[in-house]
Amino acid sequence: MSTLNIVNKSPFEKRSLEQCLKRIGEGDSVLLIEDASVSALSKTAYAEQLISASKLSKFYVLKPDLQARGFSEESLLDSIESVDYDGFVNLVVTHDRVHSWL
Amino acid sequence: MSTLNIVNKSPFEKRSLEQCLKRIGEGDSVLLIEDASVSALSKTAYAEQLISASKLSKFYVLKPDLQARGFSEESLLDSIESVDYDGFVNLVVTHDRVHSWL
Amino acid sequence: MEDEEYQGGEVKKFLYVNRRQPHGTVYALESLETVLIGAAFDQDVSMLFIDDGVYQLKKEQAPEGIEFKNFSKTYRALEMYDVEKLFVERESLEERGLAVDDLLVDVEVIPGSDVKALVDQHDVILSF
Amino acid sequence: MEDEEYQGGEVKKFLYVNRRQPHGTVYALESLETVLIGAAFDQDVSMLFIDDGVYQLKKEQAPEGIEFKNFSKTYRALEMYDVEKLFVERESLEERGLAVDDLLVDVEVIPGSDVKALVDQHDVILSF
Amino acid sequence: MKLAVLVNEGPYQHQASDSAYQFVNAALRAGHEVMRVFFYHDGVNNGTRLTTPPQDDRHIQKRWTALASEHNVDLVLCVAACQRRGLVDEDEAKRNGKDANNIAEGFRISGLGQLIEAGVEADRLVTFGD
Amino acid sequence: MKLAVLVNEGPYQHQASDSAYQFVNAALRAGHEVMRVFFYHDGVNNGTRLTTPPQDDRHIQKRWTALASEHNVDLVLCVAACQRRGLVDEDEAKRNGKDANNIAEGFRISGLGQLIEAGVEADRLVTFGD
Repeated sequence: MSTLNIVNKSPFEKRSLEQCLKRIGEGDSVLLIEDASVSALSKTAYAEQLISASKLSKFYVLKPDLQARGFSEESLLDSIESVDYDGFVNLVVTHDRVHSWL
Repeated sequence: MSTLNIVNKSPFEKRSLEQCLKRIGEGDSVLLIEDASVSALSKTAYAEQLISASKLSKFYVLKPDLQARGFSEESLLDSIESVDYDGFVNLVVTHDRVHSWL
Repeated sequence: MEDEEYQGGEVKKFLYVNRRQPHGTVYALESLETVLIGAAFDQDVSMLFIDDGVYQLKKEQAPEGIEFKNFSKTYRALEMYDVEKLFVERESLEERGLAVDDLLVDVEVIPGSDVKALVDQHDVILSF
Repeated sequence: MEDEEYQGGEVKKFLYVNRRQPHGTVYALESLETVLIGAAFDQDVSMLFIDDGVYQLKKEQAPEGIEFKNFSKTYRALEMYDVEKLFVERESLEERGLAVDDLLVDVEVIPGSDVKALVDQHDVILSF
Repeated sequence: MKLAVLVNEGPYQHQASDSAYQFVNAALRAGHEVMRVFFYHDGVNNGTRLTTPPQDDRHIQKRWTALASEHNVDLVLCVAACQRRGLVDEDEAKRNGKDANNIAEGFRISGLGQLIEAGVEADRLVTFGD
Repeated sequence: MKLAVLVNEGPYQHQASDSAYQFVNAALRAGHEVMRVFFYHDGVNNGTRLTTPPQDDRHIQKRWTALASEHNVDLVLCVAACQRRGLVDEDEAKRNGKDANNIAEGFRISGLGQLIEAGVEADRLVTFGD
């Protein structure tokens, strides 16, 4: 029974990412979209938190949102996989439910 | 030259209160309205932060917003003054400018 | 449109996740509306209150001063619509200095570590 | 409505405070629009980028994949409209792992401790 | 697979409506069925035909309308949210004594039951908002 | 004192429009002049006459309209924001080829210059938003 969690806000602006991370566990996935895409970057103050969380759960970032903000896949944390919208759809289909942390 | 800073979001939801507190100083005031009104309460996890910030700046909370959320003035931190909308207007008039942290 | 009824017969487990304060945004009010419709459609309905969502259940809400409707009494009426599974996260209460005595209705308080299991038991998650 | 001009003669110091990412919300784009109108009205215009606002100035924005307009080149054009005072907070860059080389335009980097003084020098604060 | 989508924000102010549109497009491309897009809260503002966005920008309403006609996607605006925000079709105009309507082609106004139904009948429900 | 107010959010979804209204009311009560309320971004959605909120709830648009007529407050909707969101008066309908308009009494559509002017002429500008 796995859940795809979607987070769309910057960790610098809102606490929704940390609130999500507190409540998920093994087998869960997190997809970072829109303003949350910057949390996937390797050089921000939140990188450590993401690295430690990605030991338990799988993290994805939506590439078009990352590119819109001027970042390429080279700037990503190693533990995070980038997907396009087709990959987004695939994640929805391969998890049992979707939980958006708005 | 004093500034009235207005914060309207819960510190549990958004970082706008802490982002405001980092950039203000002596002579500045902060008015807590809408969802930010709960930051004026004495028993939350953010009380310490407010107590320490109120040594430098003056804090106000909008009473009707507090009451709407089920709290009375007895639940407030000692260092915070509660005002109604007339008091809100008075704060705007007695400061040199207004800065809303949206 | 008023007296909708769902004829499909299928029943799913809906979890309504409430994470915002009442009044500051419309979501708390809308969550209640959707919960009542979900119950009228004979779906299995649970409500989870975490983060600022726990403020929705605070006693003594008095929004007259901002000219808002006091919809908080609706939480007391949920039982009549067979909405009886209300879960509140303990840590969310504690961070806010709230106790069960501060709440309008009887709820089941669960530790944060049980939230994942609760989510996993449901088919559809609606976020408010 | 296109060719407005302000006849009042009075000049005030406007500070545009930009605290959000581009694209996720419309505010960054709207801030630019207002800045250009403010400049056309011969007002004294400064822009401050703090918190996520520093992302607005990131080089190499490519919003084609989400079908958004790439308005980031407008920051380069600000100079032509005599909007030359762009301030960026050092701590906001650092937290995000960004350096001045990552930015589209020349800016003045100021420490967070100088933000209050900057705000105090202005008559009107517009938040985006 | 059968998918349903919930949109909680209006056009242009937040990215939510754009993200939902791109997602629905990709889902259709992959051969999935998108049985319904339910517009709730400020999301109902996607359904007005009275917008005139700048010519060099995307036309969010027209994109949704095209999707509805090309792929038979059911675009539903929540009636209660419409009443609070001024989204009106002919029936609603008559019912509430309004002298104009503003709904765009391809959208219809209906009750929250349509959201519950989408939750029951779709295999997955994906929510986009602020 | 001369005050101006900026409203960045639409009615009902966020408290912003309510807070702005209560503030303006209190300012007028105290004898101040409120020279203008400028509605920007989703704030323009306050100015549609097509809303029908529940009878036991506040009618946000009618409250603004009453304020305009009783206290001569200038309610201005940003034209570019209106075009993106579908707020239309007779002139805009003609200009953009729209078959209906939805603006409420007491509101007028104008440019961003009106916001700058408010900033210059008012002694204080107060912003309400999300």
